[in-house]
Amino acid sequence: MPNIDLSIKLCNIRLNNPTILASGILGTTKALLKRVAENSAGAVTIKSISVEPREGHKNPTVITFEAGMLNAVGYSNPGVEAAAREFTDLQDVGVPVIASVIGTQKEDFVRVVEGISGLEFSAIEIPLSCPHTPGFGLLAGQGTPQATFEITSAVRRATSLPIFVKLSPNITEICNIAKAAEDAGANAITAVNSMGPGMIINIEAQKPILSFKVGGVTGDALRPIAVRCVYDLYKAIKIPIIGVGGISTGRHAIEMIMAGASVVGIGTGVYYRGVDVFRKVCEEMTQWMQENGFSNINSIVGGAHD
Amino acid sequence: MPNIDLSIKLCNIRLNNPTILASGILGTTKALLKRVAENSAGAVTIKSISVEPREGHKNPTVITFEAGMLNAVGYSNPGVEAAAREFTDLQDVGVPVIASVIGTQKEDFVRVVEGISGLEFSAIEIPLSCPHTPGFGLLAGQGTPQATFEITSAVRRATSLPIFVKLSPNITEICNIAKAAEDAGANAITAVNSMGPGMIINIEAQKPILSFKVGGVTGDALRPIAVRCVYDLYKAIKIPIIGVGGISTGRHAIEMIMAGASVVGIGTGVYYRGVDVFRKVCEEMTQWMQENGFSNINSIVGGAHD
Amino acid sequence: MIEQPMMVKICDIIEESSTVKTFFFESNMQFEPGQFVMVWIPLLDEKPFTISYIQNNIFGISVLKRGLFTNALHAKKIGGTIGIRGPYGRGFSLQTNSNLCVIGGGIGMASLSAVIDRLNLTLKVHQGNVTVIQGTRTSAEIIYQKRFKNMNLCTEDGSVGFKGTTVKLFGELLKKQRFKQVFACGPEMMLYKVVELCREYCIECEVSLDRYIKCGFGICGQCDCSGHRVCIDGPVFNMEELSRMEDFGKTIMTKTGERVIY
Amino acid sequence: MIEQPMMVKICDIIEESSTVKTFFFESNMQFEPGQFVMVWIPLLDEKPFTISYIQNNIFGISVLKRGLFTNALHAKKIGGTIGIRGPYGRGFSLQTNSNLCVIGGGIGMASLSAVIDRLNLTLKVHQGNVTVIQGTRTSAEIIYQKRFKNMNLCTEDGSVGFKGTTVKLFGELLKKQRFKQVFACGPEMMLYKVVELCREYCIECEVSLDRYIKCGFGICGQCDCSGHRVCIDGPVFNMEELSRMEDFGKTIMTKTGERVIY
Ligand SMILES: Cc1cc2nc3c(=O)[nH]c(=O)nc-3n(C[C@H](O)[C@H](O)[C@H](O)COP(=O)(O)OP(=O)(O)OC[C@H]3O[C@@H](n4cnc5c(N)ncnc54)[C@H](O)[C@@H]3O)c2cc1C
Ligand SMILES: Cc1cc2nc3c(=O)[nH]c(=O)nc-3n(C[C@H](O)[C@H](O)[C@H](O)COP(=O)(O)OP(=O)(O)OC[C@H]3O[C@@H](n4cnc5c(N)ncnc54)[C@H](O)[C@@H]3O)c2cc1C
Ligand SMILES: Cc1cc2nc3c(=O)[nH]c(=O)nc-3n(C[C@H](O)[C@H](O)[C@H](O)COP(=O)(O)O)c2cc1C
Ligand SMILES: Cc1cc2nc3c(=O)[nH]c(=O)nc-3n(C[C@H](O)[C@H](O)[C@H](O)COP(=O)(O)O)c2cc1C
Ligand code: FES
Ligand code: FES
Repeated sequence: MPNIDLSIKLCNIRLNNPTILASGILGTTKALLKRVAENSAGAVTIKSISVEPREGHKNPTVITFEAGMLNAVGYSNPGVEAAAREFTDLQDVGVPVIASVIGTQKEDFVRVVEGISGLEFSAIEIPLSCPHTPGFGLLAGQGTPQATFEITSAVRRATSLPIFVKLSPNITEICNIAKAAEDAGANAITAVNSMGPGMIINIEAQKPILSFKVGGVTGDALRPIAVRCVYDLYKAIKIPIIGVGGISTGRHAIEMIMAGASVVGIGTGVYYRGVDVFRKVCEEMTQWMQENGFSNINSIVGGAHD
Repeated sequence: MPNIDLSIKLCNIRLNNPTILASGILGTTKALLKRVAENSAGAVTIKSISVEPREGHKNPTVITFEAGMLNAVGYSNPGVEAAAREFTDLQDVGVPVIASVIGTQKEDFVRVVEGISGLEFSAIEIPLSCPHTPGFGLLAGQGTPQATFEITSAVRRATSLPIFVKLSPNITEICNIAKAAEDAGANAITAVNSMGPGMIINIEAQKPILSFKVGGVTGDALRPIAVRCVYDLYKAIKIPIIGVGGISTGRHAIEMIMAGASVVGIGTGVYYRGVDVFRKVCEEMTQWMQENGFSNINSIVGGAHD
Repeated sequence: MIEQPMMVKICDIIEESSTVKTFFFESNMQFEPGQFVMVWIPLLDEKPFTISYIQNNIFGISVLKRGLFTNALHAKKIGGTIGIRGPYGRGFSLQTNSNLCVIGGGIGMASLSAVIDRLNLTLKVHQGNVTVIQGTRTSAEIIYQKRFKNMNLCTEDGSVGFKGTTVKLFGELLKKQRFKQVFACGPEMMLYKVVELCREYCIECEVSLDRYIKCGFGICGQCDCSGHRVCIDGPVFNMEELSRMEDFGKTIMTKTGERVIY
Repeated sequence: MIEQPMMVKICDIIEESSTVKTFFFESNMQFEPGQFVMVWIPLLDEKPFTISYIQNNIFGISVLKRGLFTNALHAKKIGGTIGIRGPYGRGFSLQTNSNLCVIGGGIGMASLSAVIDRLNLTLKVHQGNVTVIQGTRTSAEIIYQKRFKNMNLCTEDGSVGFKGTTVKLFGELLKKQRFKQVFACGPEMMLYKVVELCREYCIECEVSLDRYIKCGFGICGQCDCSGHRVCIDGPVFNMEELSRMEDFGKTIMTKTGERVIY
């Protein structure tokens, strides 16, 4: 039995294992981040923070279906000032903490980055790809190569932390956008955000269930799309990829890593398998690597490419 | 108990019920179309036909996963001449038969339409939206408003049959493309084709499973996306919509119809529930309508809109 | 568990007090005392309510009229429909062979009423008895008067029963009676003091917490209380868990997700 | 059922004849005689093969070397891996208490071998016996010589056994013996004639058909035979079904999906 090493370096951040809590799942408080870290996540991402507090969409904001989940939370968050109070002394969390920063224009991104600059975040993630929040992401035209370049450049000037740019699976030209981010100084690409949007209608009520009517699709339904995006990105860019979308087992994680991801993000998996999904995924990865004669996780990154 | 009427008129074609066999599923021979009709489909669509015979991609061409199906058949078909021999005396089928016509350029569409013009097809469907066949659909740039307008116009001049233009769920500007089709004289929109493409990797083989590596995602994973597309289209266009994507139960069909579809297409549902999925869906729709006090299927079309 | 809202018909409505109504509906869901459902009014909102009546296939939720959503619920008539998904959460762990005390403050009583039913049912068979304390501001707010005999009532204005808070009355009772376990629901400061008293008297205690609920199944993080998700890890927590929850009795979480010290 | 190819290790290989090898692998799949698997060689192709050996957790497929894919398979060594998904299709419906005849032409014998095993096993217990006819062009092509004793061999060149076709030999046997049921697999013209003979002699008959297989689970329509999908409705069909299949014995379907009359 080879000795299994799951640890990995992502933009010079050392992770015990390649599982990361995706943004928007449980990342509202430091206490929850800590709990996720105690359940073996290699790193954690906070829920996205904007300049001003936001109540988000009305409920229902999250709903499940046979093949995954639909959500339109609408970026509810307490705003950068309150967030700066919440996320102090982040070394208590025990693993690297990634800040997720959103804005309706590039100046907002910068203001949030500056507002949290005194804290101990290990990296800044900027999602330019939410499919269901007016003023942000796709609904604000942030998912073009041009906008991506501009926002990333602005954030680049505002911080020396590693920058992860998070992309949408909807966009056919995902590789061009990733290249624009790379050119602007991004250190990694997070692929992908939720897909769609989609809609689920309650036929007795004759109404869409989500209050915002549509929401982003995540979970199992998203996985093949996310894997394809990562596979394409791996050929197109040089910076590492954080593969996100439908991962809830060790096999899923290995699939994503073979497609080209250096690490994986897990969101909906917390619903499928509980907060300890991170531990389960790591155990399953370890066992698979043992059975298949791999000792180092780095050696399988991009393994599915010719 | 109200007396339930599932019959519906689509572009002046009378259907006993609103379920249609989607293109590419079982539609290779007249005998199979007949079998599907005997299993209560309201209409059937043949597998897409090109000018020349095509072998399609190598196997594996179709694969299932937790949330649906991935396929890259690659438009295998015997070409228009052989198809014209296969699909004679279509009244034997017992329900309206829709021809699906593909081409790498608009002249090809016209040649196929002309090649089958003597036969008894009830309508011509033109999919401009396949995500996994080089030379066709999205990979040939057919999914733009401009190309859609041109191809549809050309087909319009070549036939007096109703034209259904089949769109991709990938495209953010689906409504613009539908309007282009409408302007060019399309009589209905088929929404949607398969999504993505996606990729599934076998981690022991360290290779994508499909020989073409990527394939279109269908089934449960696609349903919320397809429902949202149809919901948006219903507001944007006046011509009727054939709602396709992830339908395998009566509830799914009613959801799609409430989103705005006049009729529904079923593909992957044949895998989930067998060839008699059409009968099952009709029975389930009838029962639901009875329990919820509806007598006429037309009265619920678009019912989820404000 | 029902993951997407299921539309159910309101088959009966009881006016429990001037401000509380119970809405009954039929369903073949399975509920444990203390679990809640998400109630959906299409186009309006979706909010959490504890199941207050568990009777074969008929269930009830008791709703205090206080804002937009509960006003809309109160306007519903028999035959009207609401959407229900759930059940969610971890309910009370009932020990049915001891002397027990149930303490409800305000609408918190709704979360406890299914517990009392279950205890009354099983206490007939087993040893033990149950003491119920219900506290409100005034007599008009008292609920379940016909449903539960011999409740120990208290009102802040003294209009009925003991004049004072549930905590004060509980303190009085503690001087005379020994309880094995306490179940409580109500304003968090009340719960905090009940837990303090229980700790002092070495009594087991479980309380049902209240946080702003969005998803209901543990994904969005909106209902955090010191790393515990009220919707799925709770809403019921025991004393051991509460002792590790710094936020208990000290903070609330607003709708934006801000943790505010009160 | 395994829906995505599972990589299995080849744990043994037998050379059955000059052109046929059997590849064994371990798996906890469940197979019925007559069912097939889709065998995947990554980056190459995926093709259908009937399970020819069913032994607890060890299974075999017997492969005739004839083209690109089967050549690649024949090049595999013990320890090599292939992908397997399935089992697919409807197998033979075995009656185990009668006089039965099994007729294999060429590699069609592979589809029947698991049937013979099963019959031999159960015929020991029940009444009845089984007659096996295997036909090839020449003696070097005969397979399973050690596996099945007392086969009725026939070769077109007469190099061993009866000189002539399986159909001719079957016709001879019919003059002396009465069979309750016949199982056959081989070239479709052979099957057609076997079915004709069975109809004449009022014998039940099931045959396993061969069509180009793509998906294997009834969705793509590539394997059609008169509205019947060979992959899921078959590959085994009975006489009553065959009587309604106009394409049986008359057409093949090419890889492009063209139905060609031969
Ligand atoms: C687990 C749980 C069980 C509950 N059970 C009951 C019950 O059985 N009966 C009952 O009357 N009430 C119950 N509540 C409280 C109930 O959800 C709120 O009273 C209701 O949501 C108020 O909505 P509104 O629009 O009428 O008032 P609003 O004006 O919107 O709000 C009034 C107050 O209600 C609370 N509230 C509002 N929205 C939510 C929400 N989404 N989640 C939690 N609290 C909210 C807040 O404290 C707010 O300040 C329960 C709450 C929780 C967390
Ligand atoms: C249900 C079923 C069970 C079979 N079981 C066996 C078996 O146990 N042993 C065995 O040796 N062979 C079996 N075959 C046939 C086997 O699949 C082909 O011999 C094999 O696919 C040939 O591939 P190739 O690349 O070597 O040859 P090619 O040169 O590609 O083709 C040679 C011939 O093989 C057939 N063939 C090719 N591809 C397919 C396909 N995808 N599906 C069906 N037929 C195909 C065609 O008749 C073709 O003309 C079975 C076929 C079917 C339909
Ligand atoms: C309830 C919910 C809330 C989310 N909120 C955010 C968010 O605030 N910021 C963000 O970048 N992504 C957000 N996402 C997207 C996830 O981070 C992730 O990219 C997506 O869910 C796909 O991964 P999964 O299939 O593992 O969930 C959210 C997803 C869900 C399900
Ligand atoms: C195996 C397979 C083959 C398909 N081939 C075609 C095709 O030839 N032409 C076409 O327009 N659509 C084709 N499609 C798309 C379907 O017609 C349909 O739009 C899609 O599958 C979504 O519906 P579903 O979820 O009900 O399957 C194919 C789908 C599948 C699964
Ligand atoms: S309400 Fe979403 S985690 Fe509890
Ligand atoms: S091979 Fe696809 S239907 Fe039979």
